[in-house]
Amino acid sequence: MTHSIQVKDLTLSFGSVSVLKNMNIDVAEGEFIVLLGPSGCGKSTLLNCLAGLLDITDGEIWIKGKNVTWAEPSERGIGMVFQSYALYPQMTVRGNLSFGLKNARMPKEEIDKRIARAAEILQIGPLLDRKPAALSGGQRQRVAIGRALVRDVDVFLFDEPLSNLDAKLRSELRVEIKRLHSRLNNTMVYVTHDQIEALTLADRIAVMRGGIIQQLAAPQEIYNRPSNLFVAGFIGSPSMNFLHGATVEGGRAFQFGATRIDLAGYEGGAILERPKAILGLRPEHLVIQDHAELGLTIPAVVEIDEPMGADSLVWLEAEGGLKMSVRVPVERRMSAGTQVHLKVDIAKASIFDTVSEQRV
Amino acid sequence: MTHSIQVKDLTLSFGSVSVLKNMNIDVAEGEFIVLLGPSGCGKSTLLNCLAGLLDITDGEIWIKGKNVTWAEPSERGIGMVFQSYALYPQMTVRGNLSFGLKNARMPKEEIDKRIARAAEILQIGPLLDRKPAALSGGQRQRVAIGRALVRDVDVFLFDEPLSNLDAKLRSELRVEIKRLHSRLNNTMVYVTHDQIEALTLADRIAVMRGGIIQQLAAPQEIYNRPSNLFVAGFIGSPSMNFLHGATVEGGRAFQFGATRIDLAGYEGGAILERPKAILGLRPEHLVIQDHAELGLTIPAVVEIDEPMGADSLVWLEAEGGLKMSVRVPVERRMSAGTQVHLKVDIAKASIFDTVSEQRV
Amino acid sequence: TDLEVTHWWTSGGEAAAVAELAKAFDASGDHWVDGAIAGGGDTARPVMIARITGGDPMGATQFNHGQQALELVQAGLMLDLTDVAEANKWREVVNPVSLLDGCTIDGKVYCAPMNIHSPEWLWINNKIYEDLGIPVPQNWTEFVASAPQVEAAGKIPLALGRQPWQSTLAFNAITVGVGGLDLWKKVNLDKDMEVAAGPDMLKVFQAAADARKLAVKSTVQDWNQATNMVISGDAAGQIMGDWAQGEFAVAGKVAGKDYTCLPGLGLNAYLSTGGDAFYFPKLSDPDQEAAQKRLAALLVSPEVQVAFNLKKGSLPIRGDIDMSSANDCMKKGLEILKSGNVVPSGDQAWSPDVQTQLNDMQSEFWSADMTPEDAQARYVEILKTGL
Amino acid sequence: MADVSMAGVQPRGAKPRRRFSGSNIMLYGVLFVVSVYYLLPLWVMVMTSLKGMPEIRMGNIFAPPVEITFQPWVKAWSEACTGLNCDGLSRGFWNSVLITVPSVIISIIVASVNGYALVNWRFKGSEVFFTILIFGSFIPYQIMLYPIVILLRELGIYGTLYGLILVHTIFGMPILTLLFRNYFSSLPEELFKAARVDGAGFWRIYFQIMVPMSLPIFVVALILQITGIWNDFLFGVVFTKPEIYPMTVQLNNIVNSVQGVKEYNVNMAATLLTGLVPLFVYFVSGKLFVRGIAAGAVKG
Amino acid sequence: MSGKPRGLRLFRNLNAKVAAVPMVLTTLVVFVGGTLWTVLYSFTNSKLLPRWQFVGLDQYKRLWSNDLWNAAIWNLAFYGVMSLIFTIAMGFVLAVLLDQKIRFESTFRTIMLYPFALSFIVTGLVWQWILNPEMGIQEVVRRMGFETFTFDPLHNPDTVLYGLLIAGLWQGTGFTMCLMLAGLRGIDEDIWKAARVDGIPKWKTYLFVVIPMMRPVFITTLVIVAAGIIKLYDLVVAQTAGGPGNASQVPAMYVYRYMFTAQNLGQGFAASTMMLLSVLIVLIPWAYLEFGGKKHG
Ligand SMILES: Nc1ncnc2c1ncn2[C@@H]1O[C@H](COP(=O)(O)OP(=O)(O)OP(=O)(O)O)[C@@H](O)[C@H]1O
Ligand SMILES: Nc1ncnc2c1ncn2[C@@H]1O[C@H](COP(=O)(O)OP(=O)(O)OP(=O)(O)O)[C@@H](O)[C@H]1O
Ligand SMILES: [Mg+2]
Ligand SMILES: [Mg+2]
Repeated sequence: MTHSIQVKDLTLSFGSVSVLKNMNIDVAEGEFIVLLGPSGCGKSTLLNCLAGLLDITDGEIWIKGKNVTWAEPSERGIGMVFQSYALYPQMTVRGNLSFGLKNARMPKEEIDKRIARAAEILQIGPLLDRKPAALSGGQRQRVAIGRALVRDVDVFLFDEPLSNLDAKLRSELRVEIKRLHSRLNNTMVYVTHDQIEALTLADRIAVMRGGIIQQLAAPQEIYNRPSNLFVAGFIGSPSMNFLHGATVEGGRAFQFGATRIDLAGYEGGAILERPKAILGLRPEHLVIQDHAELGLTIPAVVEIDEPMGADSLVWLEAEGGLKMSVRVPVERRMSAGTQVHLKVDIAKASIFDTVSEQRV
Repeated sequence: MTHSIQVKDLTLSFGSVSVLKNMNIDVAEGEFIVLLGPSGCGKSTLLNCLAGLLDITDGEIWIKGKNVTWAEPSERGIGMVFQSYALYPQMTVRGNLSFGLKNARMPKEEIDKRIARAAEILQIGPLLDRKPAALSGGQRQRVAIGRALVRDVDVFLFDEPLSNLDAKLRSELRVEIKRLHSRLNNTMVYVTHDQIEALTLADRIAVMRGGIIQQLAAPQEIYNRPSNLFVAGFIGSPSMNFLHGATVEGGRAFQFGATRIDLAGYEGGAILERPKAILGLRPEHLVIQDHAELGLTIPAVVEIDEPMGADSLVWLEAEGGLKMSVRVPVERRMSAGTQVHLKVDIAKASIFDTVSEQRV
Repeated sequence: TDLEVTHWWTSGGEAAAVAELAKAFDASGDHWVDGAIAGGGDTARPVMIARITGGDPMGATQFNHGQQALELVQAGLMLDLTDVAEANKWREVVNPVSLLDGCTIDGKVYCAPMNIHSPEWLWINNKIYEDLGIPVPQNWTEFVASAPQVEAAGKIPLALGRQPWQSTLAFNAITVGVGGLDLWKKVNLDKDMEVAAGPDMLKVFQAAADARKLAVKSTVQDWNQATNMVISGDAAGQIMGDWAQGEFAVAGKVAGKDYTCLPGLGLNAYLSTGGDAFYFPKLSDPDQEAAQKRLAALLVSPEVQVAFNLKKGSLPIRGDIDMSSANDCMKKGLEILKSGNVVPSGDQAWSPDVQTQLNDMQSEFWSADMTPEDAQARYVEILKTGL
Repeated sequence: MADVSMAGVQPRGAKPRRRFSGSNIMLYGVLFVVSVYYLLPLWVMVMTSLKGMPEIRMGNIFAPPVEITFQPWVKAWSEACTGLNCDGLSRGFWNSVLITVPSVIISIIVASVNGYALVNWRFKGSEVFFTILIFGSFIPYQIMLYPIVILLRELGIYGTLYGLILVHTIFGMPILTLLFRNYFSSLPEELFKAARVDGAGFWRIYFQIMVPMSLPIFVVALILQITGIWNDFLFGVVFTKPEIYPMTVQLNNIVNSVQGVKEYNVNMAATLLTGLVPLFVYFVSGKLFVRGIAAGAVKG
Repeated sequence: MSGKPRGLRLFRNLNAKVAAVPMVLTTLVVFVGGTLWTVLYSFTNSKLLPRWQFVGLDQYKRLWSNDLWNAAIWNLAFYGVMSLIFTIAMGFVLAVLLDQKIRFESTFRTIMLYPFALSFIVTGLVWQWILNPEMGIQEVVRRMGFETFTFDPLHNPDTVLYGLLIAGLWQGTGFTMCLMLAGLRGIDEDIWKAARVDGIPKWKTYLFVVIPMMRPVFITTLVIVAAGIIKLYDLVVAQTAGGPGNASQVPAMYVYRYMFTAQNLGQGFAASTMMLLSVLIVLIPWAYLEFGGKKHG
């Protein structure tokens, strides 16, 4: 497997604050990696290090088999797209696209050819002679992508490219970026804090917290088998329901208040008997039914019913005041106060150790 | 039915530009109305008119049976919550909450009582002596709500109160606002451009465009029976799939390229024969299957598959290059290039006249 | 009674002279509130005028008599001093009487003349010539002739302060000196523009152009700095009014021994006379008005005239007082006065408007290389605006 | 196989960014030279003011004093003469304080209220007045001098402290109003709306919401006005009388009342004394000034 | 019913209108009234006191045939252009230097800004002294052995304006630098990053990206500096008093001289009206750019 990007023991500190801690990432050629994490976790910092916009404290960065740790950003074969678009406001779109190329003394025909190609791919042909101020948000973002595109680089770096756009445009451009990737097939590293973007775009997602990568895996893997409590809680909206309890019967059941849930069928390691454990259940892996089933259901009372068009969220209160959410088809309306039972699909559940917070 | 707010023939112009055009809205006591629409359609303007922060050009505004058209904002019995929180940065949370009450020369004990109550409802007790700068976004938003709460008003006005928050927090506070409403049960007018918020919170949604209300109805009504093409396209993410074709056979079938879809079971008015019509199908009302069924399926080719955690979106290309999206369970992975057939649930479809753009 | 008196007498000799006035006024039980404004008349007059027209007049203020305060008087802003003048027989004692005429408008007296200034003096540092071993020049012609030697010794022949009025002063002195009294009178009193444009006047301009070469290296601004250059031996001579003598006196120099003074540049022993006068803006308070009149009378009184003019180095306005303690230079001036070889100064002949223009034009002439012909043409043009 | 070819590749580009690289030396070099240009006059003033007259005549103006004397300072402060008054700058100092303090306060209050009214309480024609006001800030003072004299005379406050305060307030108004207007319009309008919903009126919003949030721009205004009014010469000389002459007028009097030789050391000491207050203000609050400029002045 | 009839709209927000009274009075009485008054009286032959005796355009004819005025205009034009170019260029360059994440930034900034705290009177005096050939730079350099070194800008009509410029720049560039620095700091960090990724050298980024982006700052600065230049008076009075000859006369001095020294108010008013006209010429394009294009909301 060819490595497009290799990050080796990367460390970065601002003064005494270390923002990235001993990071190791290998990105394969043509892979789409999404960096996901809460604000301030170091996503942009990592991206800036890859781009060469920040001098790293320790470690090495290799791109396409070359050690570029100390290379200038323009020599790394990367293109970058910023959240604020960062278009040169006084130049036309064409000027924005050609500025870097002209600076590299590329012949005029070649520049024109590349711009034409980028304009065709991104469908910004009619905009080439406008200034950024005369473009809509989505168009600006496309031009920003175009600026990376014309440089014909191996690696695209995106820093929250869509978060200044409204929801509708965001979902449209998301699909476009995905199309772009499948068309160009070059490596992309994409920072976002929008889970939907991460889940839909990524080949692999790196979930970060406090400068450390928590889990680096395919989206479904991360969604279904989060490696620790943080990842589990961070991914998914609404959040995974966490039941604090204990594993009993040598790990064959989970005790939550008066409720006992049978763990046969759990997909994971050896559960063992733990005095404190957490059972994580996603809203869509619970089914609301009228009747209890021993070892399979959790009793709860309906609080709020949130229809969301395509489906509906029901918020309930379980034993001990625990708020839980369940996703149901939109046709199913629940009235507040109804006593129901939530059936658990244990094959899709996760169990965490309370101390280590790791999935077992 | 008691009217909480009545807007009669409201018109507002800035100079020669009329931003709100002859608007009429009646809001019932305790109702939760959401104003939804694209940017610049006049949502905030309408809200500001209700609050008395803008002098209207023509018409009348009645709140709780009083004509308040020319009343001061503080005399209207309204409380307002802003997108940017608009907390007074130099005052503590307590100062923020008590500012309006002190202005009204309320006795100290009463102020304390009200603050205590608001703090309890919003769970901001421990924050009372902090300044806004020392609060997180969600906490700030809660204080902003508290400021309306302590004034014990009949009507709450919210102007995109959650759009500065990240997705996770947004969904949490959304639920809290819903709880607040069911607890206080006063009238709320809520501006947003987030559909999920609109769909989950509203008793009725007013979809606006260009200063005109397009449809004012309950969320499910708007979602399932959008009164015109704009509303249909605006609500729902991803957007409704629109098939441009014609109704044939006296309105008994819809012809789209080579495909003919049987319209028996359509819930709406008389369809008639129209040379140009649009069939709107939501992504979740299509089912992907391998085999064609005459009059029930549309042939398409899978393009992209976007897993989104709980479910998955499949993007396809149908006849004539039409891009369509279909929502499928997340377990179902589709590979690009597969030829499939989309089964239409005609009871949930909408048909629009191409010229009038109205639903038929 | 307190009276605020504004003036622009701030150099060493001037301040000493003002102190005499204050002393005398305070002695009579009143109080002299000194309102000196530094920077010369051009700086001070606007302030004074603004205050008078702005409705916040001082008790008394210095002007050069002539046309400077004419309009203020016409606007009724000045106190009529006729009764004081008559009581003290000013018309009889003031010499030359033209000074009092300058104060008289429509038969009423509005100012108390203070002193006579004659601007046409050449001041020479004797020591420089002694060091060079050549005799001290006795007139402008000799002075010009000796200039190359002075220059060779690394000294500046002619000191000239770079304020416009000083250029005009030097020019006027050269006019009287080189051109003679008739020429002066024809141009400035008869206002004969033919003469002003004529060949005699051109000669004057040529002489001035020669003088300007001698002053090239003089870069100071204030007149007393220029005088100081002569006193300290950096420059050989300066054309300046009789008030320069005050500076020599303050520096402890002795007339005739340390320095030489040549009225009319030593060529024509005539002096044009102008001078300072005090005007008294109308005040509402009768007490103050009485004090103003007391001050007016006091200023013209013999004792004050003697004390003031000795310090200031200017000539008194009365012919009937004993100036025996005056020094050489002042005595020369007094003699000329007695002999009646006087002409009214430019201050009296021309309006401030014309004078300002003349100043500006001279200033340019003296510092640039304008040809005498050009200068003369402009000179005539400016004079014409004042006809 | 990619791994094999990789083994020999050396890092590209220089590794550590040295603190004293060539361009850094250039940078600091230029800054140093520039600083010399800016500091030279101050250096000359301070040095000269500490020398005796003989030394000034002999030595060069840039050399530090051989023998330090504070006599010039004493003289400038309390002995230098103008006409008959030989109390130096000391009297002018207190006059300047008396003029500056109320003028600064009043002009800032008026201008900030103007800015606030312009941004948040727009009324018909308010922009017109503002535009005229801005034009006013560019009118040379000389043009207005005479009309102002007449105005003050008609108001009966010519030559009084009130008159001068009024003049400073009027001429400070345009630029300050512009500053405050720009700053207030950069504050979120929603805050103002929130306060109105909370029932606060014009003044309450001004004092309790706007003022506390506007420290940076008040500092800028304060600095500009203190220095502007303190340094003012024209109004000070035209609109006052000797008893209330501000320090600058006295400085001018002292510097121009040459008695014999020019006493450069006294002049420099006097100059420094006059500039001390604004200099002090700048050195103390320069940082806030820069921040305030960034916050309010630059935005259109 | 708390509805109010329309007529009362005039009295809505009465407090705000009352608070604006000082501004309204100032603009109407002082700026509009005073200016009109001045313009009107420029058509009279007022001498020491304003006098309503109409003489048509006489004062203007005389003004424009006056060498001094023409010299003053040219001096101001020359000084103005040089000063604008250098103030803005130096201010920008200094701001760029300070923007390089240097150490002691605030020290350097204070050094450059402090002259702004000093009045033009002080500035003029100090520089007059430093440039004085007998004791200033020229003398010092000569004493170091360069006997023929000549640096005497203030006493040479050809160079005196440069002498003024040295002092003017010393006083004013600090403030310009501050404005520029604020402008630079306001530029999106991402633009810099984008340019680096594009491989644009720093100087090119400044020239082609940053400067165009700072247009509003440049315009503001330009207007502030230009307004100061038109008012130029104190500095000249203190430093050269208009000399040598009339080589450093400026219009403001002309106005002052004719209004007060020459006691020819009419002429002074005519000159000030011309100054006002030049102000308008500077301002109207700016006002158009500033207020014409966009709405404030
Ligand atoms: N120049 C700097 N100096 C000091 N600390 C910095 C600097 N830049 C970033 N940091 C710190 O580094 C941490 C990571 O910042 P970074 O911008 O990478 O976060 P992020 O994950 O991109 O967050 P966001 O989602 O808000 O963009 C933050 O705690 C931030 O405060
Ligand atoms: N003060 C004003 N002067 C002129 N036009 C205005 C003013 N305020 C708003 N508008 C215009 O009125 C229209 C409606 O603005 P409004 O702020 O109500 O939109 P909105 O629906 O709230 O949009 P958003 O979702 O972006 O907040 C816009 O076209 C806007 O340009
Ligand atoms: Mg970031
Ligand atoms: Mg809005």
